[in-house]
Amino acid sequence: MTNEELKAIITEILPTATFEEGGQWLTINIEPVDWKLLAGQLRQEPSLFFDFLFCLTCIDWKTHLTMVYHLDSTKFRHNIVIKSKLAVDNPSIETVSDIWQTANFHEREVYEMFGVNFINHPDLRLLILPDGWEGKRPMLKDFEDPINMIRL
Amino acid sequence: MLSFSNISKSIDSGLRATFDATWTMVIEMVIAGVCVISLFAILGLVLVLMERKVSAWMQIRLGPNRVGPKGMLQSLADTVKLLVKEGMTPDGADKFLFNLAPFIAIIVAMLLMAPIAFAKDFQLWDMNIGVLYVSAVSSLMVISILMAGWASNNKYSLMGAMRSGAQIVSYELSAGLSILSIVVLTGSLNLNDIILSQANGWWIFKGHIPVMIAFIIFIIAVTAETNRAPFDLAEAESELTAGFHTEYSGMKFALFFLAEYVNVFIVCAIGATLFFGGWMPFHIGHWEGFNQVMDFIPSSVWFFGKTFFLIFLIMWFRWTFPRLRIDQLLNLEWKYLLPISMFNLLLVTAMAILGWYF
Amino acid sequence: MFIVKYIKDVFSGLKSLAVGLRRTLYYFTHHKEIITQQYPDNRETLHLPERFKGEVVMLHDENNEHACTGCTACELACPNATIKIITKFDISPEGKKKKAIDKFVYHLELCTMCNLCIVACPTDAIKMAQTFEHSVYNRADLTKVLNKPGSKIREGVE
Amino acid sequence: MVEEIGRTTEGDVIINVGPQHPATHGVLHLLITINGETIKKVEPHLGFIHRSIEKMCESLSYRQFIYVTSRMDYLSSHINNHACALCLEKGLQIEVPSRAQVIRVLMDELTRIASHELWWGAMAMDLGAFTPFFHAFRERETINDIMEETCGARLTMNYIVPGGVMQDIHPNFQQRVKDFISLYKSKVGEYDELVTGNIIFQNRMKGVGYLSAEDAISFGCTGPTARGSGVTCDIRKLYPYEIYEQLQFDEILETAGDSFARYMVRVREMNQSIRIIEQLIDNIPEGDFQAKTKAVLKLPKGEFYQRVETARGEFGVYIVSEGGTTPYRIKFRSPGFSNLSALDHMARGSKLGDLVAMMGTLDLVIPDIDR
Repeated sequence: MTNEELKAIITEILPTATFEEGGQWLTINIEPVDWKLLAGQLRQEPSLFFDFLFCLTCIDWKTHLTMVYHLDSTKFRHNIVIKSKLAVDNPSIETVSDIWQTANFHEREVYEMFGVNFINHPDLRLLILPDGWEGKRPMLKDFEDPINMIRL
Repeated sequence: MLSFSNISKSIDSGLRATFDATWTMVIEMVIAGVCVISLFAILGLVLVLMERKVSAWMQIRLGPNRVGPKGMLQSLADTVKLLVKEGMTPDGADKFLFNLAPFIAIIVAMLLMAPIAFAKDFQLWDMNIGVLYVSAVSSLMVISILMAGWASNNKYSLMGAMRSGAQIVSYELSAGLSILSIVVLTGSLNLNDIILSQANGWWIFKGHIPVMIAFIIFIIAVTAETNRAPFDLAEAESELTAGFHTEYSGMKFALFFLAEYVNVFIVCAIGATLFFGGWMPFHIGHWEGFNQVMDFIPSSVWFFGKTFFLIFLIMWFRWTFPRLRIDQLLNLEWKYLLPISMFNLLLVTAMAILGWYF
Repeated sequence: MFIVKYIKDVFSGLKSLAVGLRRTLYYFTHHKEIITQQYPDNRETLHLPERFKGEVVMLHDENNEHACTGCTACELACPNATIKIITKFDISPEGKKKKAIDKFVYHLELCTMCNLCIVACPTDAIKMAQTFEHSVYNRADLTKVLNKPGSKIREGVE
Repeated sequence: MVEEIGRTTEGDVIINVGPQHPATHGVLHLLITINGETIKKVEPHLGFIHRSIEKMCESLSYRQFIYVTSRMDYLSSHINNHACALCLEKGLQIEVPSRAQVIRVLMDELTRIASHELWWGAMAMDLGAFTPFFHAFRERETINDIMEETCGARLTMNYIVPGGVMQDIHPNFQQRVKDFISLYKSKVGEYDELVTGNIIFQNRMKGVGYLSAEDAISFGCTGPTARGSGVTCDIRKLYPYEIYEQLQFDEILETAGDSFARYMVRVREMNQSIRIIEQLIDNIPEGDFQAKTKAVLKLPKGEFYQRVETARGEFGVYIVSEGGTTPYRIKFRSPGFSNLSALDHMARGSKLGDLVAMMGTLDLVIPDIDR
């Protein structure tokens, strides 16, 4: 499906979504509150059928965090990127681990590395960091570890 | 001629000339005990080295080749290392049972030595129920494993012990049934009688296909009974780290290790006795010249040759096959080996009654 | 038929096992297939390929001269801060001050043999050596000074 | 962990598989709840060798960060490097000479074979057969020797630079690869004899660890893990990079979805890699092995994503650039991390011995999961 068609369908689902083109794939910017609704539609809508979440990550822009979801469809082979801005203090977004089960682990990783709170996540615990980790989230830009981090 | 039976007879008569009957008995028992323990040590050293060489050559490696000529002393070096290692007892373990278990393993292995005929007229105890004794005592082995697994206070150990319990108890059956088929053919439980009945040919040749099937079942069942791969579920390195002896170290571990190898030796000795005629030389019908040449080879060489061939078979299995899963292991026994060996026993019985063997 | 299938199962199973046993017996009896290299004994015959990345060395010719200008390209290229170049100023016979290396410090314990410094070097002063036995008893021994004492830059290298 | 133990019901036992356990091939820690021999739950605990490579890369320049990725999935380190280089070339719009492209693909496929060889041996070892491990290593060593001769290292090659490869291939390269192909072809039959055809092995693998196609996609499984369930996910076919679209090879698909299907996919994939190598080895075009690039690379502002197929599945590099000499944020989408997340789903209800078979067929490389 071409980007234009994708745009049309997604606008229908979520009129507030804004689009960005010029990158590798069509990028859709949304508000965090709309994500759950859009995600369910992206997965279920037969003409979209985005069933493969191949990358889920977060970017720390210091002023805000951006959640980035890369979606692929195993049926139509079209890809889109969803981006959603989160506030720096107490960032939170709905989980999509019930829609794409791979999000379970990826969201746990983002949770411990960036401190993003995934609402309704079934098992939001530390996955990589040791039990009882306290202090800053390691992947944030202002994280400092005087012992283990070596600056060149 | 120098043979084991002549040596033992001359020692016996020498002792009888100097001591009275009771003291002779005591001294002979001590000598026998010392001999068995030293045989243990030698067997441990030889079999470990053999296993390492067999595995190495199958795995296109060289194997131990540094300690001593061609690596002959490697297992001695390992023994020394194990001897000087600290034997730790875990804090939460049942200390008494934990320390007792390896000794039970080794005592069971020692007891099993009694009825084996190592050479012509050379046997520790020529009892009339030799076969029964062997199968009865060998099932005691499971007690030491269960004891070790329970006392270690480790989940892996416990699981290994439980697996091994299920395994040994069920494989006893088909091992017993395949032994029975030879008992049926000879009509005796005495190991010496069984050997003598094979003077005109070994049972594996005399008994046609049914005895061969019995032999295959026997070798599978004893491999399982001695917890050797592909039936090493009690240890199952990749699943249970080391199974029932996870917590053992130093000499206590070495005793388990030794008991395993001695057990392998014993079951192979029994197999050689039952199916390959023990110390009986290889005879072919009426080829008198050939038979005389065969008789010239000492009986102990025949016995150890056959036993080591069977040991090689078991090692060969170990280094070729993957491990079974616990339910497949029990399936194999109850759905395949047991029915086949029962049917086979029926065949052998019919064969024995009708006299359809050489 | 159940019985026929049962017997077939048993025989096909035994056959597959026999095939495996034959393969291991082949290797058991064919010792020429053994591929073990007896490492410390074959040091004389063990030749590593010339591209093998063992450690960074600096090339010196017979006059104890090297080609390092001290441009720190390698230091910048290194991802782990393995290389530290300490420069000094030589006074040339004409009385001109000239920058040259004092010490080319190389931390072997940090090096990942990525070859980026060699690629970055404009004068080919350093290269990878084929050594691989790097164990030492003291950690400080892994920090090496690559330029030999008294060495100086070769004439004509800029 | 303590509250976890409190949550179990009567008769359940929690055992720790790992961090030091022979079957986890590294420092993976699985907290498994079992009842008797039956697994009720598998819970991975990661991070024992988490080096935060993503964070590390933020302070390295674009030339430097490539070598770090070798340390992630060290068995397909070359393919990881390749992905990074492709991503950079996409951003910098560098035209890679065709010679370099062919060399890269050749190396990729050699790496893939080497990785699958190691997996094959380790997999058999997990199931209790020790001998195949050494037989697999015989072939793998040959590849490692080829790598050593051309790239200068056996495992973490760092042979790829943005715009091409670091050095031209060694003069012996073609001959040695051909020797390897003939060696491989003469020995591959042994694999069937020793392992694939073995009745014990087949019983251990068939019907174990079933993963349906829908679940495979939902859990983000890629590579042989998903292809064993019948999901077409070979990036080389779907989103061809380098010269893969000009090559003749098949995407291996098995539909059974069990451990044996995953096993067969990997074994058959090795033959496809051999096929690719055979097509290319005599047709390496003449020319440069490296494009001319600036000494200091500056990626334009923007986001770049590159997907490649490693030996374990889809590997993704996501670079967010602010226009500077270092990346602003790098995300590595590692195949092992997603594949591992399906383990719990697969393992429930099977036996403890099956867990080992499943982990074997997932082909877990722990640094790849932890990053």
